[in-house]
Amino acid sequence: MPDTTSQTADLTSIPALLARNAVRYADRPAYREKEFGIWQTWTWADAAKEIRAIALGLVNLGVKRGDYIAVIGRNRPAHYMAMVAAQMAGAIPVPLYQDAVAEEMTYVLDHCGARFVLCGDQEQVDKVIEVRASVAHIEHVIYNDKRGMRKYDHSHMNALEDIKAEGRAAEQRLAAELDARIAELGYDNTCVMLYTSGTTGRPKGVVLSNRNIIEASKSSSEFDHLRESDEVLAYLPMAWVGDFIFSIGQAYWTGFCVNCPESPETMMTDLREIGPTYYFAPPRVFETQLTNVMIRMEDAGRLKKWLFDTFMDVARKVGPRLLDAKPVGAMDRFKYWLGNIFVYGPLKNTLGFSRVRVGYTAGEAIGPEIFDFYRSLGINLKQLYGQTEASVFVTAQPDGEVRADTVGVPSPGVEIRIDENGEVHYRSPGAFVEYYKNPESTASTKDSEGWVATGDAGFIEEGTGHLRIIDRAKDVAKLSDGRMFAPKYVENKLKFYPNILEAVVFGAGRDRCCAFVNIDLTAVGNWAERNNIAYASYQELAQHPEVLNTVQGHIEEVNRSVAEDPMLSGCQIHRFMILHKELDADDGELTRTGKVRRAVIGEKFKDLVDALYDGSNEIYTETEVTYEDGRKGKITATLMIRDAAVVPVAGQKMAAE
Amino acid sequence: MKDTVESFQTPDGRTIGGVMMEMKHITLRFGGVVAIKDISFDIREGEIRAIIGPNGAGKSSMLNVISGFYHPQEGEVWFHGSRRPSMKPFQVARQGIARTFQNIALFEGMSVLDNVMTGRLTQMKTGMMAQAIWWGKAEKEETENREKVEKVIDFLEIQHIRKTPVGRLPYGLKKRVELARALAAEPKLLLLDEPMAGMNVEEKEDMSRFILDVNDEFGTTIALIEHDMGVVMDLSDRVVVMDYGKKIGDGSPDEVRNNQDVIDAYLGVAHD
Amino acid sequence: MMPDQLLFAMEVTLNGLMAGVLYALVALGFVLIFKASGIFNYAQGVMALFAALTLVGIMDGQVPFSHLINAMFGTDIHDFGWHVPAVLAIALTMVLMVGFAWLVNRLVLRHLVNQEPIILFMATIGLAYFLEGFGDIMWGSDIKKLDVGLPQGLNAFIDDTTYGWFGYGFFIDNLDIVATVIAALLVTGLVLFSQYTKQGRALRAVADDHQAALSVGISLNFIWVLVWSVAGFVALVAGIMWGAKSGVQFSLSLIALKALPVLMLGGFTSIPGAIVGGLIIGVGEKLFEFIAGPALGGATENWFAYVLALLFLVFRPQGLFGEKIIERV
Amino acid sequence: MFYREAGDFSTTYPQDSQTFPIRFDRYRYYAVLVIAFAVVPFIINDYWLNAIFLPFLIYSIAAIGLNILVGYCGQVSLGTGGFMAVGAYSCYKFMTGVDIWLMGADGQMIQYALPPINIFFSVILAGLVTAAVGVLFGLPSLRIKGFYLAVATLAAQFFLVWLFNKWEWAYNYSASGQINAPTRGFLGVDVTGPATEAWATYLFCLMFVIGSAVLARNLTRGSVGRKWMAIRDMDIAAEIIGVNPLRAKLSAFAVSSFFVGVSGALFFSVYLGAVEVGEAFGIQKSFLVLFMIIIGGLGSIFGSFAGAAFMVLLPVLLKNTLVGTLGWPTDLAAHIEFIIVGALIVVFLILEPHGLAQLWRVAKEKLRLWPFPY
Repeated sequence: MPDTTSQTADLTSIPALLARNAVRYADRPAYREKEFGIWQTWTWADAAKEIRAIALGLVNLGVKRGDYIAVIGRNRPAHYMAMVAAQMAGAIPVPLYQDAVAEEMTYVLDHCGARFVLCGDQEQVDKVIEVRASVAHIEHVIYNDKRGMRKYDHSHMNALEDIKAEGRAAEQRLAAELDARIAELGYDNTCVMLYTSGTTGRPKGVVLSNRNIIEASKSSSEFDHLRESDEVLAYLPMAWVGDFIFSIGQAYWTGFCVNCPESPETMMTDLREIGPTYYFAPPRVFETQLTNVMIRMEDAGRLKKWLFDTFMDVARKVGPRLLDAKPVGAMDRFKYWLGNIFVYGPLKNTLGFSRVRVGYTAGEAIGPEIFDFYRSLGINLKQLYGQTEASVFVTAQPDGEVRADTVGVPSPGVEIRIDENGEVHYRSPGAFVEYYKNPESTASTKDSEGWVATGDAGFIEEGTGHLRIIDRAKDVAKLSDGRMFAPKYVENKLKFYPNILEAVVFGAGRDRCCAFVNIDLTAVGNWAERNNIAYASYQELAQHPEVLNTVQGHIEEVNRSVAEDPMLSGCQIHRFMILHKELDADDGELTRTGKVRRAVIGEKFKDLVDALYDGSNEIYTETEVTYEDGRKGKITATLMIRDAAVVPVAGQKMAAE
Repeated sequence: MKDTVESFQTPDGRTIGGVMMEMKHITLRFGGVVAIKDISFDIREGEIRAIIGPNGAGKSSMLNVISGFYHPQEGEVWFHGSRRPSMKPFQVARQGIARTFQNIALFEGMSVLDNVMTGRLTQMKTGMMAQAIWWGKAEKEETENREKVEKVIDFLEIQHIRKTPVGRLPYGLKKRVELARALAAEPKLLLLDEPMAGMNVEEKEDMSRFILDVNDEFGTTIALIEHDMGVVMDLSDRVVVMDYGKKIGDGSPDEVRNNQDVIDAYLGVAHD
Repeated sequence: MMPDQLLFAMEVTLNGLMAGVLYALVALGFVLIFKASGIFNYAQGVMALFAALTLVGIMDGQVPFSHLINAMFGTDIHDFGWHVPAVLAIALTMVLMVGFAWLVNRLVLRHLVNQEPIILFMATIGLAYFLEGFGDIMWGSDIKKLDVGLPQGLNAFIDDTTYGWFGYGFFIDNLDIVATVIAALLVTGLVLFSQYTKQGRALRAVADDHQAALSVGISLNFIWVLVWSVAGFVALVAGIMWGAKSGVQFSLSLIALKALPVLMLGGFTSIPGAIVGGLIIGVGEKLFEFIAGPALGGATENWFAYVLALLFLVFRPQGLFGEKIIERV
Repeated sequence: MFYREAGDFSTTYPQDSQTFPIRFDRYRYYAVLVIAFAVVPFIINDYWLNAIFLPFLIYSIAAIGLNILVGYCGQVSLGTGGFMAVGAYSCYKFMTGVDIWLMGADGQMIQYALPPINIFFSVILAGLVTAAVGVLFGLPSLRIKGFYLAVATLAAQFFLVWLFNKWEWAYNYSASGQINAPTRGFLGVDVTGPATEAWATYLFCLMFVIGSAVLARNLTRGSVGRKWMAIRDMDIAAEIIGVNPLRAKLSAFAVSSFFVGVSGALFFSVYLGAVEVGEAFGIQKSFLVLFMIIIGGLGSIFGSFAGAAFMVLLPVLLKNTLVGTLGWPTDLAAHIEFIIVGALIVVFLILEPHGLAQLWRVAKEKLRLWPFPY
């Protein structure tokens, strides 16, 4: 789009934005990190200096234009700076998931052909050294945290500090070269390459240009009126497009401050200290937080409990209306005001949400009552729909039109169309360039006019123009009798119950739907405690008749609600079992972002699936599991299978006659 | 004379320097009881030196002599090549000798941070007046030392309990905090009195790792007392074995392991 | 014939010795409790005052709390109008003191076990305050005369004999003599008690090691009530002596303070220490006043004992007979 | 409940270790200051001044002083009364002009009088003198521990009181043996003597109180304070990690006595005006202040204030209810006060050895966690 390009002629790369911020926001904080007990702070001016030094160091180290530099580590300013530095040096940063298992990492490192790898600490370095054995082109490893690195062979290794120092030393010599490289950067240069944790098959390297990132960041920032005074907490994986957009794209565009927690363990306290004004979290996080709130309130004194319950009722009634600036009675306003003093205020404070101006959740559907809970507290939590290929933003909910069941209207600059078999397509300045070294999948997803297939089935609501997502397009299949089968849709409804952590529904090409269920150990365990039901293990609790009853109750409720929608009424669950283990990314049952891999699971637990359909009431099974430390083990169990009541609907009757 | 042997490399590539401290014919009595009888040994720059022996062998007493808490009736203590005059414990501390205690001696009334900060007291010099005014000199000094302390806290991975009163901590963490307090003093010689007493296996592993890291990262010389033979043999470069106040062995773990007297002492052969 | 100064000195010394015995007596009360429970009972003196007040009150048939009652109900009652014979009154008082001992153990000590000594010390200060106020409310705070029929006044015999010897008659008060004798008896009695009776031995066992004592089945509670009762008894006796000497009034509770330096000299844990310390202080302060008093403007007794003890402690922290402290880490 | 800590974080160590790290507390503190300086002076009258404010302020200083010694350094002292006396008498000497006797040429003793010193500096000098005396009586603390020391400090108490009774020079040879504060002004406003404005004396003392509190806080937050606390918690360990016990203890005695001396000086010059050492600074004073810090909270500056307030208000309340309302005789009220105070001490030691300050801390924690129970 030439018009936008001309508008921001000078700001066509992240380094360019940095240069602008270093002047315009010189003394405003760019990065903060909780380290050594306080929030170490870098102003934009500092950051610019640091980054330049690193960039020089990289050039000095022999980084060439177009090189790929992998970055593996938790969210730390140094890592973000290194990525930008890499761009300055003309290289392309490739952030990777730090919890990726070796074989996954080997593939990615090999595929992107990185010559340089930046590791957070010893742990990552060890992994890379392991990988290096098979991947020849890794020339040099740079590490950030020096702890325990002294004994390593440093012939092809450096501490980031040293790189920086060398860079500063080489200023005279390499400044011209570096400036040249920075100057070359334009809208069409690659900004970053991100690997999609594909729900199926190998991860694909999504190439995003400066245009993609900056345009997306620009429009979204304007959409939510982000300002330089905003604060975000960077805690989601750096390899995830969302983090790149929030912590680099939007941060550099608007000049707000990115805060990094001290460690994953202290994440919650750090969140509370910083009190972000702009916050993103996947539904899971909100869910667990809500569960915790409820559990903690269980033990509260009578008065507190009474206050909490009464005022939460008030909040549910008027909170969202107030947020959407709809008319509210004076009495209700007063009640809400009181509630804010006694409950909402302190609650938001303890959760760290006191200052949140804009909050987003995405990735999967969020439970209505969870969503409403946060909004009723006065937190402006909204949903958006996006994906890596779109530089996140496809649709988002504008202030005042927020609902749990939609994902909002097309983001500025994005066009949307639904094709004949219900798949959502979009076209936008943020739409990715290509899949790296993978023309055929590029072709299959992005057509000549730049329309990108999302792979999700959905429809646009009449009247509101909001987009509603049903399921992954390829997961939307047909039952043997031809009725529509949208497992995700049902699974989500199930997962809205605090007791249910995960659900996997089967039924494609079969006569009816059956499901696997994972119970939520925190919620159910707590319930067990309060009804003093003793249990030794997850499995034992999972197979407890009481638990089975509860879950059956939930499923039957879901069946009723599903039945209401004639289009999906076939998706009611006839039989289910509670799995003996939690589905786990380490066992490849979930993606790194926590989405279920239906195919894999169907394969792995074939015996169980069959049992669901052959009408037996229980089944004995053995499963291999991977423990945290990587050891493998076997667990065996006998699983109960229950029938769930279903609501008879027209379709079935016909089938019956 | 072996005491003057110049620095050498250990198998795992650490440099062990010349003699840092030497105990010459130390004898210590309490009234009639003889706790230590004519013991001599030395400690080299950068080494991990262990003192082992059955209960009541006089190990702790020896450590107390080194840290100047007990004053031996006979014998000399040499430190950095010169004879150490009889000193008060706090003077010894200021010479760069820090220690931990067998039964934890933390300041229960203070937070972890303050406890570790007390380790810096030997380095903090501002006078009362400056302290009372605070702004300026005192605050600056406080901040500088806090930075050093935070490094130690980070090193021993006790960030999460920084502001907790030590009274509330579990045993294992207390031990770690005590080590932190000793480290904060940036000692030349670190004395550890049964650092792993009463710990479970993981805690012991952690503690051993920390001890090695300390010696490795800061090159601190360490003298430690420990019951757990296994641990000692893994950790230490050289071992002194005491029994009934006498020295019955001295040398590398292997030498000591094969020393008949030592074996007897540990198998509890009757003493005549 | 001897120079007068020396004669005076001798007389002073004699008086000092007798005062010392009384100090020793009070000090014993402390030692007992300290040995048995490691508590430094600051309230000892007030206990003496309370005991004396009670004794007088009972003998004169006062109505307890008459002040309070009058104030509350506007009544105007004071005493029952009868007189209780001394012996009976003393017995009753003793009962009261035992009751007090029991209460202290029940309400205070039990909740303070395993606290640092200093906390317990402060607690007893609180106790002292309480008891003082309580005594005053119960019996009124006006100065009372206490007369349990002890002989008083110049001892003619000593006066004559000494006059016979030196041509100067020593002035010794009969009361002092009696007090000394009783105190001496009491001291010996206590020593014998703690040496040769079962309870006495139990008491010493507890003093040496609480755990051990428990393990051999000695009830701490019993021991504590016991020692506090004994202390109460000692306090009563001391109260009678000083009361008879200088009337029953608040200042009586200060003799306890006087016993403190005695303890510091003698060591908190040693009965003989208490005795010797008492004598030293008694003689010392009298002589000092006699020699240096005039030059310093007199009333040196107020502080001499303390300063003496203070200086002494600096050189021997554990006191005359206390055990040496060996510090360990 | 009222705490809003999200977004309240520190980026520097001074920020992190400031006295009130939580914004809300900080503001509350400022509010108190504003009220104390800008509101109270305008509404205060003589009754409130003499019944509550002056004693509260002056005892607060003493309590802070004693708390440094007992609460922070763990050295119990029962000599507070004596040290206050030192403060009072030296202040008296300074404000009336110290007189010294020198041998004249003819072998006659001649009296020279130094000019009187401004009341403000007299008070401070008095503090310094007391500090010196404190150090002197602190010397034994190196050898004597625990209540041996406590008892030893009684020596100071009795000796000093006796001294000021007998030593004419100290009370300028006045026949009555009393000392009377002459009229003296600070910045042109009378703060001592018979005719003083309530607001003037109030502000004068408040000034010293704030000063003392700030100094005390600064001393206790840094290395000096840590030395003291180390000695308090475990003196042996403290010495082995490099604390010089003598210096630590003596410094505590010095600082403590300084504050006590200052309060003694104010107590005499501003509050009472005329003093007879025996009744004004007797052993009861020592206990009173000791009780203040026990009830208020050992090792807490806030506690010193709380305790002082408590011990000042209690008798006033009792008096007003028993005597004022019920019309009981005063002596009875006094006795009941004794009983209540005594009982309170015991109760506090049993239930909450850390006093009001700890209760306050707990309440604060609850509010911060609101609405959650933990």
